[in-house]
This record gives sequence, C-alpha cells and structure tokens, in this order.
Amino acid sequence: MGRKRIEPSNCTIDYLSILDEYGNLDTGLEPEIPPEMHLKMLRAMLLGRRFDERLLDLQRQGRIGTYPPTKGQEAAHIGSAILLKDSDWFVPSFREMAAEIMRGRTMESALLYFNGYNEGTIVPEGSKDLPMAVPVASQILHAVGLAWAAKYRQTGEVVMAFFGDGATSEGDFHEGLNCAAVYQAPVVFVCQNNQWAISVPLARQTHSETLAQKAIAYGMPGIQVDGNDILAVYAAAKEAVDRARDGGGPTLIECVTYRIMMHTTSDDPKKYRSEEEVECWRQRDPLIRYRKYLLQKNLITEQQLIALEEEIKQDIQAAVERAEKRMQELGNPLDQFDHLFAEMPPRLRKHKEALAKELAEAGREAHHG
Amino acid sequence: MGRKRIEPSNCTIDYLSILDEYGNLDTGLEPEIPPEMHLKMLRAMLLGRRFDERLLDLQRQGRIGTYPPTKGQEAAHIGSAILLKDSDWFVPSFREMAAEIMRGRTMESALLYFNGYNEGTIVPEGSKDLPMAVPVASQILHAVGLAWAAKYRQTGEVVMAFFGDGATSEGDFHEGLNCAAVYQAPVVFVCQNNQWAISVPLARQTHSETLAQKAIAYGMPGIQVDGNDILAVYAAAKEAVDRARDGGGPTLIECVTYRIMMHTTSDDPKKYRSEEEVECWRQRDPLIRYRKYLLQKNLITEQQLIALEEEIKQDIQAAVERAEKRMQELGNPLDQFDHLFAEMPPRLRKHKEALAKELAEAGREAHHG
Amino acid sequence: MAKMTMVEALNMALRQEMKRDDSVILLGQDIGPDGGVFRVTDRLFAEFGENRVVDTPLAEASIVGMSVGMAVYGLKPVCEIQFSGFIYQAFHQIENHAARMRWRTRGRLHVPMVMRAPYGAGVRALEHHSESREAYWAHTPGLKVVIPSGPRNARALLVSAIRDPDPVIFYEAKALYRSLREDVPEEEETLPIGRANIARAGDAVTIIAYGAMVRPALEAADLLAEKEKMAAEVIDLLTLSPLDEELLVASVKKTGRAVVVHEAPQSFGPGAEIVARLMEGAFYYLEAPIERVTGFDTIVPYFSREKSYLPGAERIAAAARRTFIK
Amino acid sequence: MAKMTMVEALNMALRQEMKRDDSVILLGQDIGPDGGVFRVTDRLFAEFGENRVVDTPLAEASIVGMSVGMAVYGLKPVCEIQFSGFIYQAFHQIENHAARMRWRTRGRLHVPMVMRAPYGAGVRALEHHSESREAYWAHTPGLKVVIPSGPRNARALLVSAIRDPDPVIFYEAKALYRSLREDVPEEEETLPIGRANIARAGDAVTIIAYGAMVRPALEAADLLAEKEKMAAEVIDLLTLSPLDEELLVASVKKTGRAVVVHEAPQSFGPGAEIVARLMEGAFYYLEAPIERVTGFDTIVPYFSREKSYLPGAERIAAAARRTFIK
Ligand SMILES: Cc1ncc(C[n+]2csc(CCOP(=O)(O)OP(=O)(O)O)c2C)c(N)n1
Ligand SMILES: Cc1ncc(C[n+]2csc(CCOP(=O)(O)OP(=O)(O)O)c2C)c(N)n1
Ligand SMILES: [Mg+2]
Ligand SMILES: [Mg+2]
Repeated sequence: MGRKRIEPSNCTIDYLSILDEYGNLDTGLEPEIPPEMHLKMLRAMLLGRRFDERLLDLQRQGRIGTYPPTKGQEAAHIGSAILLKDSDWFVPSFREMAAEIMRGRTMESALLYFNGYNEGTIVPEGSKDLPMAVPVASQILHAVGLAWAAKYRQTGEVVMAFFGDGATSEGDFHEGLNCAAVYQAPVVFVCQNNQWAISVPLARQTHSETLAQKAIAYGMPGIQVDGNDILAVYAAAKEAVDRARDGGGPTLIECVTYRIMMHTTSDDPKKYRSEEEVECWRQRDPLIRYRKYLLQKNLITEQQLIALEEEIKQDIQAAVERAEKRMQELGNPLDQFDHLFAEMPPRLRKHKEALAKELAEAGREAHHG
Repeated sequence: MGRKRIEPSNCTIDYLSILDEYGNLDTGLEPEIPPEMHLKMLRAMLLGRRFDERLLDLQRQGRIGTYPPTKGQEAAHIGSAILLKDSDWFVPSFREMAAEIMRGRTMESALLYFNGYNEGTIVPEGSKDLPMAVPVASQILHAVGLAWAAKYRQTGEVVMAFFGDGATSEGDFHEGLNCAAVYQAPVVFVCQNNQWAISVPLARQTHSETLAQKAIAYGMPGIQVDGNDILAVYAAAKEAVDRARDGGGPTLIECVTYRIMMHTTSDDPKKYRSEEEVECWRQRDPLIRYRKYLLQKNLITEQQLIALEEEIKQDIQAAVERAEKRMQELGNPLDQFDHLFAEMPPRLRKHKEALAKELAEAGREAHHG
Repeated sequence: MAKMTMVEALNMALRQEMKRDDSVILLGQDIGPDGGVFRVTDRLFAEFGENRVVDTPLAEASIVGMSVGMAVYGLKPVCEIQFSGFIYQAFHQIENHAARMRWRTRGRLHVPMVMRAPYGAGVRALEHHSESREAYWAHTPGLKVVIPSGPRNARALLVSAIRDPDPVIFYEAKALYRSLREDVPEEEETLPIGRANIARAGDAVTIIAYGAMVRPALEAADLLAEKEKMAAEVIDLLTLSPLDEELLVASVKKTGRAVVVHEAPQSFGPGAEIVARLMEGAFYYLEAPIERVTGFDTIVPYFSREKSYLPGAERIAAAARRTFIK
Repeated sequence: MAKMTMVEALNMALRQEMKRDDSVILLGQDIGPDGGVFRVTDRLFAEFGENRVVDTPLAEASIVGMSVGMAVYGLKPVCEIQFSGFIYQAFHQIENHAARMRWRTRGRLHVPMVMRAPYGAGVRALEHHSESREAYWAHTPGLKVVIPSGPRNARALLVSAIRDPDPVIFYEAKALYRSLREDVPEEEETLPIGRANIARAGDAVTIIAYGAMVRPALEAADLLAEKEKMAAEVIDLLTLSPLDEELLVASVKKTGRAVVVHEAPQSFGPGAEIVARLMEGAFYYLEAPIERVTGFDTIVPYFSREKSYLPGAERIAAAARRTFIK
C-alpha cells in the first residue's frame, strides 16, 4: 500500500564520453585497443570519408543517382562495427558506408547501387552482412531473427543492427527491441542519432530526452555515448557485444552524432536548419579528433597519414574506374526477371520472353533503320 | 567526459495502492470522491459483473457468439473512465464492458454485437465513444488523433484509451504513445494489465518488469496501480486526466489486474495456466473489496445492495428480452451494402440488387415449393 | 490411413517436417502451450520444446520480420498469423523484404519461409476474422500463394511449402478446419506448388474455385448434373499464384464456358485475373462471357448476415446456367 | 490561367482548401518547413502554421491512425505518405479502420480523409520508390482510389477528394510531378470522383490508362494514327475505384477492341478487373481478346533498368495492332 517510486532494474542508462572535442582524454576509461585495430579503424574512417566525398562529387556530375552522405558519422559506425568478428552479423540501414566497406562490401558495389544497378545489393559470398535497408527501421526485426537463430544454433555469433534517430519512431523499432529482450537474443542495437530525420529534428521525433532511455521500456541496458568519440563508441560497443556473446541479451547504444551534409543529394537542409548549428558540429569532427589522438599516442605519424590518404585516393579511383567499366557490361534489362524465385514461374517467363523479343526487334530496327 | 548515470526527467514512475485486498486503507492517499460518484461506480461495476455473467451464460446456451469476459477487471476500467466527462472521448478495446455501459452503450448494443449484428457497433447519437476495436492496439492511434484534434480546437476535451498488456508489444502502441508525447496531446492511456494475452503470460510478452516504465521511452509520466483497487485507479486517473486537461500532456497508467475467466469463450485456459494462480486472484476481487469499503464508510447499506442487485437483474433481463426481440427484426442481409460509402457506387448497387433478386426468388420458391 | 480433419492434417505435416529437419521452426501467437487458437500446433510444444515452437509477443510485424532474419540465417520458419485479418500489421515486412530478399541479392540470400493464416467466413467469428484477401499477395511479385481445399491436400501442400526455397503465403479456410475428414496417409506426400487439380471432370462448363469454395462448386456441379444433366468440370486451383493457367485454358477450350468462384470481394479480386487469363488463352473458344460468383464488394458482414455474403451452390449453379443463355 | 506543374497545382489545391475550411489539416513526414520531399506542401507551413501543417514522427501507421481519429472528431486530415512504397506500414490502419468506420457504425461515424502518396517509376529513384500497387486499395472495400494524369485534373480531383465524405487514396505519379505544365485556373474547379475521361476520341480501338500511363497511351494513339491511319480512343480513368464501367463498356461496344495499360505488375493487377468488366459488359462486341500492356510480374528494377519495365508508346501501339490480327 501507499505510493512509491519504481526503479526499473536490469536497465541502467549511462552517458559515456572518453575523448572530447578538445582532445581531453579520460584515461581511466580509455579502452585498450591493439595498435593494428586502431589502424584498421583509422583506415576505415578515412576511406569512408573520402569515398563519401567522392560519391557526392560523382552525384553532382550526374555520374550516380540519389545518395545519402555519411560525413561526420564515421566514428559511430566504425567504433561499433569493429567489435564484430567476420562470423558475426552486420545489419545496416543506409548510412553506414564506412562500416559496410570495412566489413567487406566493395566500393564497386556501392557505386553500382547508387547508379541503379541491382548488382549493388549482392552481398559478398559467405558474408554475414545484410544489404542496405531503405524502409526505415524494418531491418531491426531481421537482426532479431538472425540473433534468435544464432542463439538457437548456439554458435556464439552476435548481431549488430544500425538505424537512425528517426527509426526509433517506427513500430518496427519497438517490436524488434521488445522481442530481442524477451528472447534475450544476442543483438546490439546501434542508433546513429544524427539529430535529424530529413527535416525533422529530434525534439519533434520524440519527447524523451535521450534515445538510450527507450531501453528501459524493454528491460534492456541502454547507453548514450558521444558518437563522434570513437573511443566511447568502442567502449560501449565492446561492453554490449561481450554481454551479448556471454548470453546477457541485447543492448541499445545511442551514438550522439550529427548529419553534417544533406539528408540525400535531393535534399536542401537550408530549408530547415541553421548554418551555425552545422558549423558547431563541424568542430566536433570525429575524424580530426581521432587522428590527433593517434598522433599523440604515436600510433601513426604525419608521414604515414599522408601515405594513407594517397593510398586511399588511388583505391577509390581504381574502384570508380572498375565500376564504370563494369556498368557498361551490366544493365541487361532481362535480368529483372531473374532471382525473383528459385524457379521462374511460367507467366514471368512469358514476360521475359516478351521483353527479349521486343528488345531484339528494336535492335533489328535500329540496325536496319 | 566520463561515465555518468542518466536520470530521465519528465517521467517518474510510481506504484500506487490505496485499498488493499485485506481491506487496509491508506487514509492519507484516500481520494475524495463524492457519494453519488461512488454509487455510480458501484452500480457500473455491479452491472458490468452481472451482465458479464449473463453473457457467459447466454454464450453457453448458444444464444450469443464468441465473447471475451471482463470479470475481475471492473475496477480498472470503471475507476478510470469515471473521470471522463460526457464531452470527453472514450476509446475502448474489447474488455471494458462495464465502462462502455457506464458511458452510455446499451446492453442491447452489446448483445447485438456478440450475436453478429452490425448494429452492435453503432455508437449512441452524439456520443464521444468509439466502438470496440478488435485489432489489438490499433485504437490507440485513433485516441491520439482525437486528442490532437481536441487540442487544435481548444475545447479542453480529454481522451482516454484502453488496451491490454499484450497490446504493448504492437508497433501501434509505441507509435501512439510517442506521437502523443511529441504533440503533448490530452490523452490518458490505460493499460489493463490482466497478465495474459490469450495464453501468453506477461513475462513472455516483454522483458520489462512493469508496463508503466515504458512511459520513460516517451518522456511521459507513467504509473502502475493496483488495478483491483478502485481508489488507486481513481486517484491515478484523476491525476492523469487533470494533467491532460491542464495541457500537461499524456500519461500511461498500468492497472495490474487479472483475467479471471477464459480469454474468450473459445479459449481453454487450463491449457496454459494453473488453477492456483486464478484462485489467488479471485481473492483479490475488486468488487468485493470495494463493496466492503462502501459498507464500512456507510455509503451504502446491505439492504440497498440487495435492492441494487435486484434492480440490475431486472435491467439485464429486460435488455436481453428487448435485444432478442430486436434481432428478429434485424439481419436483413441487404444491409451489408449500406453505409460502406456515403453514396453507393454503381457496382455495389448491382451487388445489392443481385442479392435482393436472389432473396426474392428464394422467397417465392419457398412459398410455392 | 487415418481419417483426419484439416487441423489434424496440418498438425501432422508440421510434426513430420519438424522431425525431419531441425531448421524448421514454428513461431506465432499462442502456438506454444496453447497449441494455437485453432489447435493446428497442438502438442508440438510438448514434443519439440520452446526453441522449436516459439510463442511470440503480440506483434505481427515481428513474427514476419524475425522470420526473414531466421530464414536468411538458414532456418525454415513457419509462422502463424493468428487470423489473416491481422496480417496487415506485417504487410511491409512481407512486401518490402520477404518477397524481395532473393531478388535484391541476386540469389545470394533467400528466405524459405511459410506464412500460415486462417482466412474466410462461415464460422460465426468476430469482425476482422472472416475476410478473404489473398489477392493482395497474389499481386505481390516474389510470393507464392497456396490455398488448400481439404485435409489431404492441405497436408501435402504444407509440406511442399515448407520445403519450397521461397516465401509462401499459406491461407487456410477456417470453414474447412473441422467440417470434414479425409484419409490422410502417414507416409510422406507432397503436391507441386503451382498446379491446379481437376476436382471433377466434365465438358459443359468449367467452374473454377479454391479453398472453401471448392465444396459449393462441387455441389453446384451436382445440381447441374441432377437438374440439367450437364457435366460441369470443377477445377480446384490449390495454388493461386503462380496460377496454373495451362490447365484452366485447356478446360475452357473444351467447355467454352466458365464460372469463377471466390469469397473475396469481386472488384480487383482473384477472379478478375482468371478472367483475363482465359480471355488471353481461350477467347476464341468462349461461347459466353465468363461469370464471376464472388464475395460482394463490401466487408463481410458480422456473422448473423455472413451466409448471404458467401457464394453457395445455388448461386454458382445459376451462374453456370447463365453461360448458356445468349 | 497560370501554367503549372502538377506539384504546383496540388499545392494550390491544398492552399485553397485550407483557406476555405479550417478543418483541413495536413500531416506527414517533412511536410512542414521542408515543404515535402517533392515540395507539394511548399510554403504552406509558413502560411498556415504548425497546427495546420503537421510534421509527424517517422511512423506511417501513426499518420493514418491519427488521421482516423482526427476525421472522426470532425477534421479533414489530408495525409502525405512520403512514398507509396512505405504505405504498407499503415496497411492495417487503412484496412481495419479507415475503410470501415462508416460501415461499422452504420453511418454514425465517418472518416473524411485523403491519403496522398507519390507512386510509380521513371524518375531514377531508389528502390522501394517506384512501385505501383494501387490494386491493393482498389480491392479494399470502403476506399476510393483516385489517380490524376496531369496538373489540371490533379488539382480538381484533390479538391474533390478533400471534400469527399469518405477515405480517398490519392496516388500521384512522380513521373508527372514536374514533367509537364498545364493551364490551371485560379478559380475553384472540381472533378467528380468515379468518372473517367475520354482523353481522345476514336473508333478503332479503346486504349485504357491512368496516371503516368496516359501520356504513352496518347503517344501510342498518335503512332496508330500516323502509321495505320487508325483512330484509337484513349480513356483516362482518373478514378480507379469505383471504376467508371459505363464509359468503358460504351467505348468498347463501339470499337470492339481494347488495350489496358498500367505500370503495376500484370498478374492480379488493375487491368484484370477492367478486362473482367468488359467481358461482362461488352463480350458480344469484342472482335479480339483484350490486350494488357502492364508492368511485368517482377519488382520494378533499380533505375538503370527501369525504363524497360515501363510500358511505352511502342509497346502499347503494338498491342493495339495485335487486336487486329486473328
Ligand atoms: C518506412 C519509411 N518511411 C519513410 C522513408 C523515407 N525516408 C528515408 S530516410 C528518412 C529519414 C530517416 O531518418 P533517420 O532514421 O534519423 O536516419 P538518417 O537519415 O538521419 O540517417 C525517411 C523519412 C523510408 N525510407 N522508410
Ligand atoms: C493485431 C491483432 N493481432 C491478434 C489478434 C488476436 N487477439 C485478440 S485478443 C488477443 C490478446 C490480447 O491480449 P491483451 O492485449 O493482453 O488483452 P486482453 O485480451 O488480455 O484483454 C489476441 C492475440 C488481434 N485481435 N489483433
Ligand atoms: Mg537521423
Ligand atoms: Mg491481457
């Protein structure tokens, strides 16, 4: 009887920041990261950044279609995805380019995708990655299903799912986190809270102060981290991945970051947000911060950085050339009928034949006409 | 920098109990309720209980179809719905019979509904009640829309939406509460946590210890109350309704109660739960508890109670008779075509005419054959 | 062979496939200890445990969305949507993902999953529990739609659906669940998806039906035989998509007349496609316009009026007769 | 009269209706300060404020579900689903509620609401952004489905849809948004829902199309006129449901030949219903089987291949010619 405060257990919500935008480091919390892992993360972030810039350039030249830039969010998806083994599952949304490439997606694949080729959603053979998911939040449920399956098969695999702040409003987000907690499935939910869902700011997306606290609804641990601080992201992700692998169930990680660029190349953010706000976040660039840290720790030299930049530039150039060459061979319209089913049903075959005939006739006409 | 605990503000989650199952009363928290309101609540609970019993009986006699009993949950829906004015909106699920009738739904309407007559979802003229909603959780969004509209029109109306524990797993629950909080809409969400969703116990429905804590995900106050304690329900609902009316936005109230009977008359709960569990909850009957309280407070006498029971018995009997008579007049199959649109489209009219012709012919044949 | 209801036959199919292959996982609402609201998963929880017969939270998008993940992983989820009237909560997961995963990844990933759901009217159910909207799925590229018409073919088709490498919508007519018994062999039996069946041979008119409508179609054929001495051919589609066009066209070329029957609303319903295919394949053989005997273009009325909504033998026979009047 | 794009014309319709009636409320994703991803609500936020032009959280079921509540209250919500490929997240709210509220309450409550959504291919969009699945809605009792074919009729039909007392699905072809301009009068103009339009009169063959397919249908008529000296009649449906059967039947009775065109996949698509209606109403006038020129039974390929998926003038003209070959 009486009135008493309820303190939900199972789910403490912390805020974590280790390396701040001024270069201050909380050495007590500094995660132990092997040097080669640091270099892998740096390369992935840098490649992600440069490739993103290149894609934007290509878009402006009309050499690819609509593209959603990732600039400024690299620490959030690299600092988390780095914790996955090759045998773990990676379930992206559409703004994790650096991590996708780190996981093994080729740059050609991305170029094909953004040029409207279905070949751009072929995942590498044997890979444990899902292709990008456009319907917001929908992929979260697939991650839970994968995690359920991994638990069933007792393989120790962990699943990591990515999504944005806007995704937290969808029913699928809720259902996915709820089910994951019920089944104590080994899955880590990484929300890249870049503060905007196209033109809708976080405050119009939800009335909760943090997204991390939504974990409480599921009796699941949640943590909010400075998403531009790769050390904090890493530390939080390590805790979550370890917990998942040890049978401790799911975790929600909110990475507070910022969408520096437009939503996609079709979007004009000047319509809805101020240049000052953007500028303020430019100062918190995760890449600059991380580079400084690595230089200070002597994990890399200025010289090596320059060489790395050059190497990446060439890799990107080579990928663009390969992709553009490849596209000249691809695009056979008859491919649209394939792989809808393992075995093509009769009517679909008819449709394929009709188009083949039409193309052949058009070809003949073009030839003779 | 560093790691610190996040304490979500805006949303404190309390547990409230005022009158316990042994009759102990927390007088400090006892709400001030005018005597006539007490009598209204008592009558509504009692009528709800007796009508529910009658419906079950009728179902066993094959005089109505599938029916979901409400026994034991009367305090949860009466103690909350009583706070609504006639001008407020009442959005039920399908297990709030006592409240529906208190709000003005006739018993005939319920009898028609459970006998498969579309006339059973006609809401009374000018009423602010929605008809029962079968798709779990879907009605929550309608409540939010109504509340948004009331706020837009600045009428001071409040909306109250009901749903079960199972409903909290649906995407619609999440979306509705999130939107309500974003718009600070004047809506009170009442969850009748009767511990079961058909055969699924709460622990398999969600991993969170309480449903009330789900409010934290939306930056919304939440409260868990003893749902068999009508005083606690009333007190929590009053707080929430007042807050909503004062522009303070939505609240989630979790009423912890129990589904004493089967899910519906098609269900056999012996398949999935123990008789002991049910028995233990029978001891916590909200009606017995409330009756005792009223007798102790001299708000009613044993004599009056007997008279009330008799009056209710007659009301129910009269309603059953009226309904059964009415059903002999209803059921014209041609009605199925009406009210699909304000104006009947041509093909639908054709279908209506075809059925009319068929019926007329069958009538003639029956007559002549 | 044991005489079984459709519920029992489906139960047997699930049990046998689960025994055969530990990647077959059932998930849905109340399918565990309760055995499903229609008892299709009866006793399977006891036999296979909670890791094989998984009660889910009350969330249809989760059931389908998790199944997509499980199927990508390599399992074969068979999910139960408690009533097809609540499958819409999962529509986006079906359309956006289940139906597309193979196509999007050019065959690299695929989702062998079955979505079972009871559909149709005739059992005095509550509202939202009696609709017949299989056309939604038949119009969705990437899905197969299977609708059995009795215990034996239900069992064989469910086995085929589980083994199918692609997502299958498997609609079960509630009206058939317990209303008839058939011999169903204990031994394995499958039926090819995409093949219709001549339920009764004839040459006067072709009556095309599926699911619960096969019975009134056969009864209509009886009426026509009795009263008009007319041999109607009754085709039981079994699979709605892909449609067994070849069999339909061959029959109508022979009879020159056709009646298409379904419970679903008429407009933009499954029957329209059948008419269009016959127009394409048998136009010059048609003696009269094809008749559609279908649900009306309204919502299935609450159960006191539902009978009038459902096509019955008389209505079908009358339509068949109309194909003989110029 | 000003020359306007369809986007501008729709914007004008919204502005004028909002001015006229303060119960008209817009809601959707990014429709506020951003003016909508296609700019259909451009500048309306500035003019009417956040209580009339309501940005919603990223949740389609919410957009539709809240609209149902608002409409019951007495408002007239016009909601925008950012792309029709994401309307499925709200399918249950549309089918279970929007389409049924009047019917369930026998007219006591009703939901005057419009669900606007861009549909169709041809603008090099990302996946899930190019589909054409209006058949789902046309098959759903209780909904009207309106699909304009140009700026002027889009404006007039949107006004009619907003004033309609029942829920209207309003699909806008992205391919038409900015690709042509038409004179659109400032003065009020409405068009009746449920009426098709003869876009071009003729007597040789009837070509039936709607939305973005009207243009290639007209081009096909040009080709037929040029090369075969044949006058094709082109019918622009404007409303897909309820279908203006009378006009279609009358035309085909005159021409004896028909080609039905849509972007949607063929099987169980809108064209099938049109074929079935013509079978019913004009069978004895048909000289040849009705042709369907439609999207293929696959998913709209990513944009490098999308052109081949879309019916074009040549494909339509070829089908029209086939109706002359026995
Ligand atoms: C279900 C669904 N609704 C709408 C869209 C259109 N859309 C694409 S991205 C986006 C905003 C996503 O915001 P957020 O989740 O924060 O991710 P971000 O784009 O910021 O990375 C919207 C509305 C979509 N892709 N899917
Ligand atoms: C969307 C949806 N899914 C499934 C069902 C079938 N069903 C009806 S009631 C019910 C359980 C509801 O549980 P809860 O929300 O706890 O309410 P209660 O029945 O306990 O009052 C289910 C699964 C439904 N009506 N709607
Ligand atoms: Mg975002
Ligand atoms: Mg319950």
